[in-house]
Amino acid sequence: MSTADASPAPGGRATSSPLMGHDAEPTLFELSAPGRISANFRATGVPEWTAEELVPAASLRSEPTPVAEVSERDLVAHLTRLSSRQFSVDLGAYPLGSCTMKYNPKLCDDAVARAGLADVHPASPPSLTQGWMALLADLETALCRITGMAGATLQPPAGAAGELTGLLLMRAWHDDAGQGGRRRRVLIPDSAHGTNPASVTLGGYEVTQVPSDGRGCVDLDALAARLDDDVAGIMLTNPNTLGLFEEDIVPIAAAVHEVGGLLYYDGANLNAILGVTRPGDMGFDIVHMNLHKTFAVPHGGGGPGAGPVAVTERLTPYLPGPRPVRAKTGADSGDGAYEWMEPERSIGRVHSWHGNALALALAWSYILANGGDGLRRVSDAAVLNANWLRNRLRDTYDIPFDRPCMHEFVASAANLKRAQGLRAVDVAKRLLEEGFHSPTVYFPLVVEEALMIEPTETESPQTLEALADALVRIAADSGDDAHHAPRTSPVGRVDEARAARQLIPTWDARPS
Amino acid sequence: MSTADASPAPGGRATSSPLMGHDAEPTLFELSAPGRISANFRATGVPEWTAEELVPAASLRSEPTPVAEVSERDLVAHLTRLSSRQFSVDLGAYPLGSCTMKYNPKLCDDAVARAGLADVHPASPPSLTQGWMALLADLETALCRITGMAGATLQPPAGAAGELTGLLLMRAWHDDAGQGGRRRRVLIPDSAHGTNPASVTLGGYEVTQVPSDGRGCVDLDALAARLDDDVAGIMLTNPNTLGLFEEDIVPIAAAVHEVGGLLYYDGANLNAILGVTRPGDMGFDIVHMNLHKTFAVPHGGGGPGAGPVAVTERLTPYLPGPRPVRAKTGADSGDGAYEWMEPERSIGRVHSWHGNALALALAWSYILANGGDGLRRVSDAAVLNANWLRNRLRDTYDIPFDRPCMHEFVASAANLKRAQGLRAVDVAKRLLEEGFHSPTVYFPLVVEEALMIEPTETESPQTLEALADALVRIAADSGDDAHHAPRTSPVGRVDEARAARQLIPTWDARPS
Amino acid sequence: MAHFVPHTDAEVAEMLGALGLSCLDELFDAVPAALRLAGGLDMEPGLAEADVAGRFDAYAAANRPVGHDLVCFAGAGAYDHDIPAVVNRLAFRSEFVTAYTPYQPEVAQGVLQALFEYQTLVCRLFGTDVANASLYDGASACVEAVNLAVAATGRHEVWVSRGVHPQWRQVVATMAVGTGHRIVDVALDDGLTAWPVEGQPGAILVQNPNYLGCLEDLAGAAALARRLGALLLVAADPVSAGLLRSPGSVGADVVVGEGQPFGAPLSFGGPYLGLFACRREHVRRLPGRLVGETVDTEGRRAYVTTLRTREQDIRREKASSNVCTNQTLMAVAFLVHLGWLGTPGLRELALRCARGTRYCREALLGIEGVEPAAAAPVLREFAVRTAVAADVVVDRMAEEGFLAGVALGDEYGGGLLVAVTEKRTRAEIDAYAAALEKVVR
Amino acid sequence: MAHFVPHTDAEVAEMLGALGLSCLDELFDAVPAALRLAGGLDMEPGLAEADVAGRFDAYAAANRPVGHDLVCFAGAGAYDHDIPAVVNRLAFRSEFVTAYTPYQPEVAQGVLQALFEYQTLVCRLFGTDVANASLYDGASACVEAVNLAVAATGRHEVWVSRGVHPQWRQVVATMAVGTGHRIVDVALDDGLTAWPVEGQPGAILVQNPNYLGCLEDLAGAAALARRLGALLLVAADPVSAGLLRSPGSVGADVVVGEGQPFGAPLSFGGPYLGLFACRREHVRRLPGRLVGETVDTEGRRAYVTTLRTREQDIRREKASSNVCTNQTLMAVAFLVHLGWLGTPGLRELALRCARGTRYCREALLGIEGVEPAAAAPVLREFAVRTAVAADVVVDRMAEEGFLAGVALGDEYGGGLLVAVTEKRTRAEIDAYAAALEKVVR
Ligand SMILES: Cc1ncc(COP(=O)(O)O)c(C=O)c1O
Ligand SMILES: Cc1ncc(COP(=O)(O)O)c(C=O)c1O
Repeated sequence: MSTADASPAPGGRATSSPLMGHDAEPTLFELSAPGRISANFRATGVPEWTAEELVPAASLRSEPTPVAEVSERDLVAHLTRLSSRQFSVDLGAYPLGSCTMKYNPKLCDDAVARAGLADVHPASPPSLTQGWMALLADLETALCRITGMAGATLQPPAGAAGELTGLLLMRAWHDDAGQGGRRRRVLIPDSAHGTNPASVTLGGYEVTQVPSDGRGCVDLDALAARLDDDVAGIMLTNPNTLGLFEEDIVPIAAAVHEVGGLLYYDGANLNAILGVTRPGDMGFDIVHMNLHKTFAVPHGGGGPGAGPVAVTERLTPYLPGPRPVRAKTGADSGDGAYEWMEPERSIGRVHSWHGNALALALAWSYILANGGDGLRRVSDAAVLNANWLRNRLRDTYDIPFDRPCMHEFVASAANLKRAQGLRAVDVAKRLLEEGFHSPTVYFPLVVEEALMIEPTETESPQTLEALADALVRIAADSGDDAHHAPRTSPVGRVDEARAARQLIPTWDARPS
Repeated sequence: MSTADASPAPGGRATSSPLMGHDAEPTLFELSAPGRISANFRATGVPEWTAEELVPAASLRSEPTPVAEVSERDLVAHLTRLSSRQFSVDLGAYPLGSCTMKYNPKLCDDAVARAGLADVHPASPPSLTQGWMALLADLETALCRITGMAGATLQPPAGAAGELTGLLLMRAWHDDAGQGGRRRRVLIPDSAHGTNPASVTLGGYEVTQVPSDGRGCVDLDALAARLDDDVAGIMLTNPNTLGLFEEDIVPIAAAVHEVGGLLYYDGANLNAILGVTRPGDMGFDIVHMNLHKTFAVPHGGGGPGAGPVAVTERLTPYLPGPRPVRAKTGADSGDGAYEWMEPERSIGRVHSWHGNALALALAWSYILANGGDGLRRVSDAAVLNANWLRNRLRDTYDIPFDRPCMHEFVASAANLKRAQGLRAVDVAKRLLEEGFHSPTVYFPLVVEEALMIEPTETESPQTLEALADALVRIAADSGDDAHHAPRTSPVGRVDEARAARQLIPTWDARPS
Repeated sequence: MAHFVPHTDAEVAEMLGALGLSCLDELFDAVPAALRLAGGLDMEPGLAEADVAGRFDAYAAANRPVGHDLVCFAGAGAYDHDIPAVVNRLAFRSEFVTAYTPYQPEVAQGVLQALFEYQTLVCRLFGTDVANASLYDGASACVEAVNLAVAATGRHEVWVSRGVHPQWRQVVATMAVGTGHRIVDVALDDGLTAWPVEGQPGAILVQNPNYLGCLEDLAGAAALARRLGALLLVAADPVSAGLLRSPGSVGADVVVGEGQPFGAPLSFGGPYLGLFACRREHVRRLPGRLVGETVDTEGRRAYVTTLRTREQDIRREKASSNVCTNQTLMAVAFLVHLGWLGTPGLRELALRCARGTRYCREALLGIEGVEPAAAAPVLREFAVRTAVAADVVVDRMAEEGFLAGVALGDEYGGGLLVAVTEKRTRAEIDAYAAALEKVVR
Repeated sequence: MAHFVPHTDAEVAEMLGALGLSCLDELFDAVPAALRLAGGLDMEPGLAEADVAGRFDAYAAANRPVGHDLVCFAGAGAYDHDIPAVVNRLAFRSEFVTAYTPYQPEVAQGVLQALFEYQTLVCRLFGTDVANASLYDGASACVEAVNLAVAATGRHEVWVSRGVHPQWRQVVATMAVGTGHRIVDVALDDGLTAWPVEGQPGAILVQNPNYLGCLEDLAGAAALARRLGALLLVAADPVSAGLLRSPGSVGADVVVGEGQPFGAPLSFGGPYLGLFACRREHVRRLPGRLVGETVDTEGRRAYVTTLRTREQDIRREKASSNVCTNQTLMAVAFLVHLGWLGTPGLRELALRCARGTRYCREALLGIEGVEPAAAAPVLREFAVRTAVAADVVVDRMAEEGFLAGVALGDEYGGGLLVAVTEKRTRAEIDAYAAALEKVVR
């Protein structure tokens, strides 16, 4: 063997140097050595025909697909070390605004870790899946009660998918009303999340932006000016992305309904109002929920999530199918076996199967554990934490819309940028050094140098105290110093521009 | 809330500062806040009598026992952060001599993670535990084949427990032979592991040390001089703790048997000879195995392990009971149900139940996965790795007994200590900085500044290369510099003397 | 009930005090009184951890999972493969499970590097230049491929082979209502797509092996696409990459697929994994996240999500897609499973699936009353027709201890779709055939 | 078969070459030819991961675990408690599972701090000054307590109450053969230890609650021990610490116990956890490892194993004990489970066990033909006598779906030992009583 040079030796160099802070972790491909094997297969007794006997020459590949050749031991070390280079909720507070990074109860992980759930084939006939169908139906009922809606689809695998599903429901409704042609526009506040306008486009509508007023809410006059009978509907987040409750939601709903539009509720911020008020009561027609935010489905480093969509009675005929319903046996309903029902005027499927089933089940276990009373406590504490922190930071950071917030609030580093060149990004990187994840930065777009802070209900007052202390400490830093942050993380500040300029999307694309 | 001071704020400060390298991780007791709760209990409907109604006043405590009051979220963060301050095999190479820190296959963890194994009550009648009894009997058979013995007990929960069990078997044998009074001494080489002499004392025997000869093996003349009819037996590790095979084991065995003594085999180093040779063939009468070394039971930060003891035919009547055996139905044996058998002259129980059952099962899954052929490959690679590394380091480190070794070898930093003040402990701490765990240091006692290195078979040649490079790099360091190592670990070099001088064995014992 | 809110009453009071409030309700003063939910949520009170477990025991008990008691011969995009222990032990470490999208790369190198390695593997399987960090599932990957193709070609018509999974086609159709794309359904002829020879499609979408398990003529499809000025979109099975030429190597512009076979249990259909890869020239239209390699301030290798300007949070209504949350954790599981299989293991896996499929198909066709649904060669799945209706066959076989397969819809003229993975032993296949023989009589 | 050796043939050849060897066998030249195993091990070849799983499915299927189908009323030192999800998710993280004994404290702070916290909790439960980092099980903890007492007092006689778990007493007896201690068996009178009034014991060992579940008079035992110049050794149940005065507070010198109730499943008896704690004055005789707090070179708080000179690797034949490998991982699980219960939870747990026990005992004593085995007050376990032999009762009850309890040996005059944990619902207890009524007729 040739003596290894400074760069990671190829072929299974299982040192934990990355963990200990120097070296990068080699890729799976560098850990690879020709002929190394982990895979093994059960004895089956099936005849061992050759590839040539089984596959027509035209389709058969000549060389095996290169994957990697690592020992199981090196694979385990590699992934374990990668995990040690990753921050997570389980390691510390994660006040990422709009993302609701609450503690994900372990009991939920265990609840869904059952062969009776995980090993069920999605194409099995209903006679074999009554448990799953009951679970999904129970969850649907609960989500409807929480949102004040009449029916729901659990198929959308994420919030954005829920949005698009909702917009297609909107479209189906208008088409049925013979208004398909006329309704071209969907209104969206300027503070809206990016998925909203993107979904509107995919829904075949044009986006009309509605500016926020001085209080950070929808400007009623501006709204009125944009309302017309070519409006299909409006998408709102309430509380909105500034963490503020749209107090005029009732007149807004009336005005939109007045012109024949529908109201879409982006449920990303539902964590603020559980048991307090319901989108249905506010006048919304369509609601999506992010179960991976409000109902503790772990984010998984970016997914999977689940984005069920609930609607009012009049829209239920348009929901995607199939939906699990209980067969009516005799006069009284809902006591028979579960079967799949296709809504009469369904917009059709929006997922290959029944949605992210295990994620849905996990959210249901969370809802069961909390119960109606517990969910209200969730929102109470989420809003209490956000307001306490806002109050604690108001003398240090700009708070553009400084009044009682809901589950999150948006601060701004604009004052610090002017005073000492400390930008939102610098505050974020410094906070990493302090052992916290950073807030969401530069969103919503309506606030400059935005720091969108959502502590969530699962952080204790003492943790908030520590977080506030850190943010106050950081605000005293000079930008020049903070530019070097973070200094205690596995890697220092990353060159994002270079990544885009010299794109290296795979190991094989590296310039050699 | 009072502003948190520099020291960790009490009550659930869930920051990952420790992970990010500064601050210590607060204890569970510092994370505690009065009134915080994680616990919850199922609804049972059992009458809710009060403590006073249930417990006599004389026994009832007045105050609840103080445990801790933390949220589940903070408990999870605390333990997760603690784990991030811990090195492990899954993170990197762990060449700790005599400990056989091989990769612990995940399939073994899964094999034993079955309700059908984990939820079986140990006092259940045999009719309910046939699966467990079959598993234990199958493992016993395999261990006998591997060691060349006739029968075994799986009760000893660790190697030391196995040693004591073995010594009690020795005693029972001699007592039965009417020699109980006369046999007072047990011979042990000076290179023996500390548990050997300690066990001898607990077995009621006196230790007689046998010096090693110039080749690192038992000195035959010295042995002969110490052999007499007051010798109960000898305890040997073969390969011995220097990683050398006792080539004269046959004459040694003959000499010991000659005077009526028994031979005890300390199986800690069994990883070197699987399928190559067996203690039984060498003439040993009693063998203990460390399943947590040779058979991949994870060490768990110090335990649990399993230390089964296998013996020759003549000693089986003395084994601890009960043992699982297959009932003889009719003429031919071993086809009936399993039942518990008490050996006629058993020394009695050595464990509360049946030993560390899940650890035993895990080892069995490892043996099944490897099979007879795989186990031989294990020893081939273990010995190959050790010799390759020894050969690679011989120009850099003293190697007191520099000849082909088995699964491990002992190097010495004596030359470096003389040359540049670099001691074994410094090499160990520097190696931590390089991302490897250190070898065993200062053992065996017969070698000064000992570095006992056991790479194990699961480290790839490339990892060995990196380990060798690191050790060579380190050998160039000055002691003064190395004294400051490790500098990249969660804490720097620890003050062990102070820990003993100012003993703080619990949180409550801290000077306030 | 379980407690996830740490606050004690005293702490709540203290915090309210700091805000000058006297009770929690005052936190919601901004919510109009008329909207306040009187009496709280109409739901049962919270359950203890042990009671939640009890409820889930009951749900699980009301299902019949595949296993010893229900040997699985069903596939149709959801396959019963062995998942090695390392997958759950590694991919589901809490650092991966409880992290958000890697917005702060300095503390997210774990997820980022794993995704970078995942992207590399997807490209190697599919013979493409770039792959994204995952989409929802096979269906959403098809939708995004169609959208990319239409945007790239400016043509709104897309031909979709009926050999594409029917449920994926349904989702494509659902979404086309919003985008206004014209989806043309292309029928099969004896198991293979019978393409029209003329037209102006922006893309043609074919699945290989197709829904009936048959091997399509990708080279032919590529030639057709080139001739018509359309993009070739291929939905491919990652397992088949162990034996088949990669779609990219035979001319595919975009390759998508369902990643479930690597790392994801059947899970009643989700979470699965949408695979999406394409030629480099389309990278600026790539939907979803893309991880790229770069360096940190000290020049150390580092990873980060890149070409972010494609994405909804920056591009908003002009974004290439609306996807935000994806299926990252399943991508990590995919990486671990495929990494464990390795180069020889992937081939061996595909080979074993093909062998079992051949053995099972021959056994079934030996039964009188069982006819092949198509003559074209298959790889890991095949369809048969029986006198008894397929859904009846499935019900009866369940009583015999087998999940016999998936009943084909009328658009395929009925029939039973049967999949055989590396898990199926000869004994199981023989028993399955014997049971089927009884059932189809 | 599974592969855990990474070496390729080429690498093996290259490494052998570097050593000047031509084949692997030459690595073993030091092993006399006569000792070489011809033909290798007489064992079946290695199995694939999936096949190992299959074997273990079969073993598991041949057992009857406690659960819905076998409701557990058995205890006797192994209790069926709820284990919260956090225990497995945290204690079994691979950093804890695959680490060795913390010999290098700088990279073992995780295990060390966890053990320090564990030691603190054990001392709080038992009312002692120091606790070690664990022993094997309840039995080995008793053995070490006896050894410590004899060493401390220089007296070789130890009185052991028959109220101590019989299997623990058996282990004490087994080990006494080696140490030469004289173990005196002290009988029970109506469920409570009837101590001799005079003698020269080095220690007296009592269990509380004792094997029959009865509450012993610890204060009385303490007074006796003081009068006789002996140490008081108490084997205590950690769950009972939720309600009972701590043994330390009433005069125990050494307190031991079985830690299984916190964090360890029944596991057919192991791995469990030996709890060992004592007064500070005995710390230099403490068996096993002890973790202490100290600082690192920068003065940062750190933990390390301390007073190592007691231990076998340094003290060798003069060591206080021979224990090396212990049950650290179970200690971490104990820490997580007890930490989750917390101060109020521990009390609530003990209370619920006591309530269920009271309710069940009354229900059983209401059955004709069921008599109490002792009149003394009990806490979480109790014994009854029935006309039908206890082992027969257990067999019959198993058919009814209950693990009825543990049959008591002749030294107790037979009978059935019944334990009721917080898991048992009123409905289960009622059903159990109903079934027992049939069975004892
Ligand atoms: C306000 C808002 N709307 C919509 C979304 C999109 O949800 P998802 O990421 O689940 O697609 C998010 C998620 O970040 C959000 O914060
Ligand atoms: C040579 C030797 N003998 C005996 C033992 C003791 O085994 P255990 O730690 O399992 O009690 C060890 C363990 O370190 C050892 O290395």
